[in-house]
Amino acid sequence: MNTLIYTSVLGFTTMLMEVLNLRKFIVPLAVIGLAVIFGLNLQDWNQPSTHFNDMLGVSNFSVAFSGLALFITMIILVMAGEYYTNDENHISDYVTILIFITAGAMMMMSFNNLVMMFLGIETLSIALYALAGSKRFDTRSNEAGFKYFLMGSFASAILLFGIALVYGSVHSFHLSLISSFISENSTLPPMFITGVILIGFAMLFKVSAAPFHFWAPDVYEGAPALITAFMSTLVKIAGFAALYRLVTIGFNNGTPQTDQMLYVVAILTLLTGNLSALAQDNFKRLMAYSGISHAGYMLLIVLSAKSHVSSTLFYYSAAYAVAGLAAFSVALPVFKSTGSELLSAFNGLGKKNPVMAAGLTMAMIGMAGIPPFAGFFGKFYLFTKAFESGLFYIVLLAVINSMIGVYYYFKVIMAMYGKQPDETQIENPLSYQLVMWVCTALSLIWGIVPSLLTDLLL
Amino acid sequence: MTNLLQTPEATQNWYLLLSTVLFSIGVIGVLFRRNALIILMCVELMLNAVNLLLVSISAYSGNVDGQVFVFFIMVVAAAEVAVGLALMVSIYRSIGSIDINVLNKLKW
Amino acid sequence: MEQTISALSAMIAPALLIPALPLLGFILISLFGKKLGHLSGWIGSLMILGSFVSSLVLFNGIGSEGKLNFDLYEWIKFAGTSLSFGFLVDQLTLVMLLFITGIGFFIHLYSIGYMHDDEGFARFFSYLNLFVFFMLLLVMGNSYLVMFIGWEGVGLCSYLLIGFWHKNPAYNDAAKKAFVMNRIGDLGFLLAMFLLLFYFGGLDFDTVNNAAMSMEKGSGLLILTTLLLFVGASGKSAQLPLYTWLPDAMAGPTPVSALIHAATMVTAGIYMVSRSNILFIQAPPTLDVILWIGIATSVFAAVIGIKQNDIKKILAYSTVSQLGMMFAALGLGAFESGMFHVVTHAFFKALLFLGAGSVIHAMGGEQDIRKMGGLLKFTKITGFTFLIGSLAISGIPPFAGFFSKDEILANAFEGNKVAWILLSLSSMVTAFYMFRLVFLTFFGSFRGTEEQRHHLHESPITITLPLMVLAVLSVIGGFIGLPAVFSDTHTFRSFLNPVFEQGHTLVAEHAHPSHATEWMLMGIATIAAFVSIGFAWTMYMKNKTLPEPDEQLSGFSKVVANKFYVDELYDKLIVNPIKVLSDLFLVLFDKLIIDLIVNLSAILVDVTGRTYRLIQTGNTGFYVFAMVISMVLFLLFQIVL
Amino acid sequence: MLSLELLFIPLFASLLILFAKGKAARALALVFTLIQLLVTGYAYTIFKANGGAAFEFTQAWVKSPVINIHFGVDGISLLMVMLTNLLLPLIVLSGFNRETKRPHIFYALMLFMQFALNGVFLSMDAFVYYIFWELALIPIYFIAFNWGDENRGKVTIKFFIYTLVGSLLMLFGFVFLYLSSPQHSLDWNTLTQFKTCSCNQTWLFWLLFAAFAIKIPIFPFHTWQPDTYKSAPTQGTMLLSGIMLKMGTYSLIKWLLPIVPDGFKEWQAVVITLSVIGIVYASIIAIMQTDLKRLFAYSSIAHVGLIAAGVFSFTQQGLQGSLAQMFAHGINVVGLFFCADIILSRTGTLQISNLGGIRNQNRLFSSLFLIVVLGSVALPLTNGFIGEFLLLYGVFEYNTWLSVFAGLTIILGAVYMLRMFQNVMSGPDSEHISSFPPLHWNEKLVLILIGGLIILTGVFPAPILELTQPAIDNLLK
Repeated sequence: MNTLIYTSVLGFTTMLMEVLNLRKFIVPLAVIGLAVIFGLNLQDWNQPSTHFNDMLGVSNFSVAFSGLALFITMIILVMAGEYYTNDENHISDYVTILIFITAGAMMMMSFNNLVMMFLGIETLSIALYALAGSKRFDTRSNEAGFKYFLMGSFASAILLFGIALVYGSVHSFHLSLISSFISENSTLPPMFITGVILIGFAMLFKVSAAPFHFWAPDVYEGAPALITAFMSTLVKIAGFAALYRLVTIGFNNGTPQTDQMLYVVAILTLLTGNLSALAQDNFKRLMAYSGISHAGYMLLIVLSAKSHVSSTLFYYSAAYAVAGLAAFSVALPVFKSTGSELLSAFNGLGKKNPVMAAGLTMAMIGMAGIPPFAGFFGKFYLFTKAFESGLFYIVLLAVINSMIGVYYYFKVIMAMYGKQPDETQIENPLSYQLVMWVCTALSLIWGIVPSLLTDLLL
Repeated sequence: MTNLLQTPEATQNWYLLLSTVLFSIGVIGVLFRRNALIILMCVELMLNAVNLLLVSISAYSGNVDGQVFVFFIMVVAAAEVAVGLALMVSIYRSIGSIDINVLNKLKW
Repeated sequence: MEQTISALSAMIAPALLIPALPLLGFILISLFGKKLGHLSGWIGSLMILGSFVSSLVLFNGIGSEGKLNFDLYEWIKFAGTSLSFGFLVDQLTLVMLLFITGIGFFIHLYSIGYMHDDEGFARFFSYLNLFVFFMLLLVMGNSYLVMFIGWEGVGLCSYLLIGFWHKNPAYNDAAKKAFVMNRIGDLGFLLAMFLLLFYFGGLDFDTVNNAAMSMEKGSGLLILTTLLLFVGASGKSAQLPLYTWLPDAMAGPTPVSALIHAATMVTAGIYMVSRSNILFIQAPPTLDVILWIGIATSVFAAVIGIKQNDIKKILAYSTVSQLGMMFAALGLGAFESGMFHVVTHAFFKALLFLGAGSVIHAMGGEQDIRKMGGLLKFTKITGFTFLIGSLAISGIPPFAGFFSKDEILANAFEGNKVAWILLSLSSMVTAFYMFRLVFLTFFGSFRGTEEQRHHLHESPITITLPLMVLAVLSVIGGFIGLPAVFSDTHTFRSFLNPVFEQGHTLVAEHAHPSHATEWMLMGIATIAAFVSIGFAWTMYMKNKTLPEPDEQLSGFSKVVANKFYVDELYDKLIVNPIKVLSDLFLVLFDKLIIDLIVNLSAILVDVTGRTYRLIQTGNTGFYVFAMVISMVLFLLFQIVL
Repeated sequence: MLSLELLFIPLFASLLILFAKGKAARALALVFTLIQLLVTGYAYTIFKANGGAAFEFTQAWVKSPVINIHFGVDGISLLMVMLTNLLLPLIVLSGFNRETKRPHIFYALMLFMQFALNGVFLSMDAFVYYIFWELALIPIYFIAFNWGDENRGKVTIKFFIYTLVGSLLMLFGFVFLYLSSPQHSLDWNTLTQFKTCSCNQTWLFWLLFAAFAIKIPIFPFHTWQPDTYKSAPTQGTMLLSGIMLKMGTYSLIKWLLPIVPDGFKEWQAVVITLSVIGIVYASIIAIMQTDLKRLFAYSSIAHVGLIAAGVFSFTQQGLQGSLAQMFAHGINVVGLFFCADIILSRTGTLQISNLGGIRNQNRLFSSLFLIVVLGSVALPLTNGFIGEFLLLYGVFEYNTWLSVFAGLTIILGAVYMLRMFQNVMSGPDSEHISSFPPLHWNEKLVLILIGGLIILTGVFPAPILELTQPAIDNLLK
């Protein structure tokens, strides 16, 4: 809980720094601040507590995910310093918003009450609408922000209606009461079921699961690349943490109705993500669809909630996050130097800059779930758990889908090594390199020693 | 007949019905209107339907949580609208229209 | 057996030396051939001489009673089965050893002169030594497996030597054909080995023989095994239908034809059947098959021989024909007679080939007998020795071929009259075409070019010496196996007795032909041979008929001259279909069906992906619509249904 | 602990080479592969073939799901380790007179490949095994993709995805086994002792088999192979054909047979038939191939078809033969592709019709090439014979008729190999070949070593057979 407060304070501080003309120090301060908060966050480890009249509950789950969120934001901020070099006037806005999004994400990871969940989601979403559209003079960015806003607010309304219906049945927003309501009633009232399903829909929208995924490719493509990186990592993870928390704590590890819904949605998401990604030639859009497919895999984790899969979710999220961040840490400077966000921007990178190419290759291999990177163990872990919960056929489908996935991840690799390079030189600033190395190293280390993460949430 | 209407549950059902209808009107508005501003208003309508529902439930069940939540919703909605309108202005500036059908540069 | 080993342990070293020396020669020559130059020929010959001497030592040491059987080391071992690399020297082996190394030595000597100007001199001798090594392995092996090593090894050397002049594509084709044809037989051999290993409990001759003895005579297993073995033998020994490679094999240098394709390698099949005599005796139907295939081959090849004009081809068909005769003997159960003919045939056929080589040498590479004639006065030694060889092969007494052939014919007369008639016929035809060859080549007037006439000369001593030695052998070689009418002891048969006696106990001893019959048979054979020779004399000496040029051939003689179109038939029936099949498999199955299925699944996924992504229209209205529709559908499904 | 050393030497070398420059890279690669060979030799000398695993290393790895690192060798895996580490120095050495672009990366990948291959053969836990299985795919993909010919893009991705399809199915199978095993373990010992119900083995067999069949490749899963062999750089093709496909055949014996024995027996007939069809099919296709590398590729399909048939004959000699033949085929096929590379580097073409007469110009090369060819047509006293003899005998014991068909490889193999040899090496000088320069020292050395190995292991196969015998006894129990 303290983490949340500190983060918010940090957000305010960065805002203040702009006023105090300390613009140069905003990014370093934010990064250091987040690092400190990351340390403080660890203090709550193994010390579960509840706050604000049980609105928020700190548990190892929330601590772990908050730590991950802080880490991702830290990485993003390291890159932001470089990314916004030409936009220094607004650097404080971006940094502040990013930090507040992190705060929202942390709320989503530790809520015990639907009100808190709603607030977390909205804190995160509203800030993201702004960030997605933050390239004011770029129509694509505008379009992305606006589409996101329209659909996001629509989804929020759905969520609220669902919450209201649940409230109508349970007369409380509290997760534990909802849970006991489910276990006390053998037949649930239709109003409650409708409410639960509507909440589910809204959450599935947030994690961009098909058929509620439509916003994701457009927004990912239109938004500034750094924000895309942020969305594809932290936002997705926060969404899943919230969904998982909701299902495990609130819905008694899933009612038959939610299971059914998740089952259908997971199949659709896997297929949509992987199939649509095949023919993409825009890197960000590719990452969007890849994100959708990963959402499909992660839905399998949520589906197997009965088998105590929080560590699976955490491992998978972390693996996915580092691979994604590593990929973007290469993609961002390439985009900047070539001025293009298409896959062709990577042509011949293997010759122009072998180190970056190697980094992106490793990221892609990690995303595709090939050893020795963390992505592989994540998938194995996920399949094992899902299998254990009896999800036989959908696991088979997921396995088949990960074959499809390999193809589009390797399209990037093939562009880098197979195509002839153009004239443009790639500048690769230190901060991006740092991020690339850190993330790749983490991906490798977690892949080789998975116990570092898997044993945390047992 | 009148009795039925006056039992708390029945009255609550009327409220439920009303807010559902309002919500549906909002949804249908979002679905069929092309002007972004009107869509935004429809979303607001949906939110207000929820508010109505929450307040009614709160009143009938004697639990104030719902009413508190309504305040949160109103605040959040305001923030949302602020961001939304800003984006709309930005869009209008660059393409001179806020028809959502025009916004299809990003696809496939 | 242990006792024999200890008694004969002194013989192990010379026995090992026999194959080791040619191997050493091969290694030395192939490593240092360039530096050695013509010395390599002498080294190669010396090695074989050494083997010959060792063989004599063995002959002396083992004699007509002993049997040397020892394992060198365990070669292949699996699951309790151990297949050793071991040697067996008994009388049969000794016979083979002596004439392989003996004739081998002379042919080596001959080659020194014959190949003198060839750029591949050293290479030739390395191959030749390697061949002798494998041939020795073949006859010395104490199991079918070791025999198989030699078996395939000689095939390899045959391949290398046929294609020795590898710049000529036709020679290469011949070499390849020989190897592949042999391989067809080898598959039979291999399968037979599996049967032996599985049902007889081992591959060494002792085990197999003991097992075969205890089996029921004529059981399916025995018949199958022996038939498969015979498939192997007929590949190696050029029997129908696998004989076509042997005439083509004449592409190799003439000493090769003499050594490999007349004297030694092609008789490996006969050796193998004789070695397995117990097996074959236990399977009478197989013996019948062998008899008739042998006869058919003998007659068939003899007929083809009439119309050939290439001096070496004629000899090749005569070899096929003689091999057929040997198989016929085996088929009659007369293993000794078969082996006897192997030995005498080795003498006179090697002589004939070497003589032919000398002729070709003298003619400057010309092989067509239509362009020869009257050579006797230019090359006296060659001519006379060749004549001796021809007399021997035609079965004129008292030359070697007479006795061995007579024995076979006598056996045939006893066993099967039809067989006797056919074999006699074949023998007559042989005499005819051999003398056709002799008359056209050595008598009459010279028909070659002026240039060739100037070139004509007798060959050097390294060439003529082997001719003379072999001629002597062709004359006296038959005396080791005099028929009963002349002598009470058939030296050759009694020497081989230890090998075959066990087999003979398995068949009811049929009465030996009476002396009168034997005289009659000999008489008939001799008269027949003389009649044939006379016929040839009338045609080619008296009437001075010349074989017509190829294009004037017509009717049956054209068919015969073209070897009954068997090669063409094989091309049409086997080679071409396989080629078509190959393309068919590649194009139709590999590319079109299998790969298409693989690629199609990829394409299907890709197309689905390309189509599916189009629902991402970019239109927010549609997105919301899709979301709402899905929600409504799901809610309906959940709540209403 | 020796297992760990065998793993870490190439891994360390791979990382080290990454920082070397130019020629130093390949020199380093050679040094380390030789060190690795020495260590392997040492392992061989102290290994006692008794059917059990030696040099075991066990270490708890992940608590949930329970995964232990478990390395160890039995005779079968040691043989494969020996093959790998024997071939690697040869493969590295074969590139010594070639200009390779970015050699440090090339050789680093190669050494990494060695690491992964060793890992595959040393792993005693299915999960670890799977990781190495996949790891082996990555370097070879990049070798083929970055140093391949102009078609490499399409070809390599097909190869990669095709093989990955198989391995993911295998992973699925392993996940199932993991969950159904009583102690939730993927350890080889556990998996072989506990037998999952035969109702599941039916499909489990296919899940695992798919991976191996594609890798080997068994007809009709082979279509990726000729293209890949053709388009990969020769050293990559050597790795692929010499060692990598042995991963598949090795796994049939080590991971398929003992783990799903009922499924194995149930599908035995089907697979053995497929394999035999593949032998004849590929041999016949090979006859008419016009490209040297494609011809060798199809011949390789035929040979491994026989190996698979031998494994599936489920007899002592079939299994023994398959192992002997794996070892032999590894050496022979590397020799064949190296010869193809020598020809390519000197004449610039691999079209058989454009070649000819090389024998007139370079006798040494032609003799050495001939030895390799003879090895691959299984002439007695070459290594190929031992394998084929035992394999065919194994198939014979399973079914006589099948062995007749499988035996056609003896004939057809001679046909396509000799046809190739004749057209490429013999005949009159081809107008496409102006000169055929003599062999470099490294080429000589490699070919002589390969030729020596072919004959040596053909004459004295006992060490190989004795090494694997106890392990096979155990399997058949």
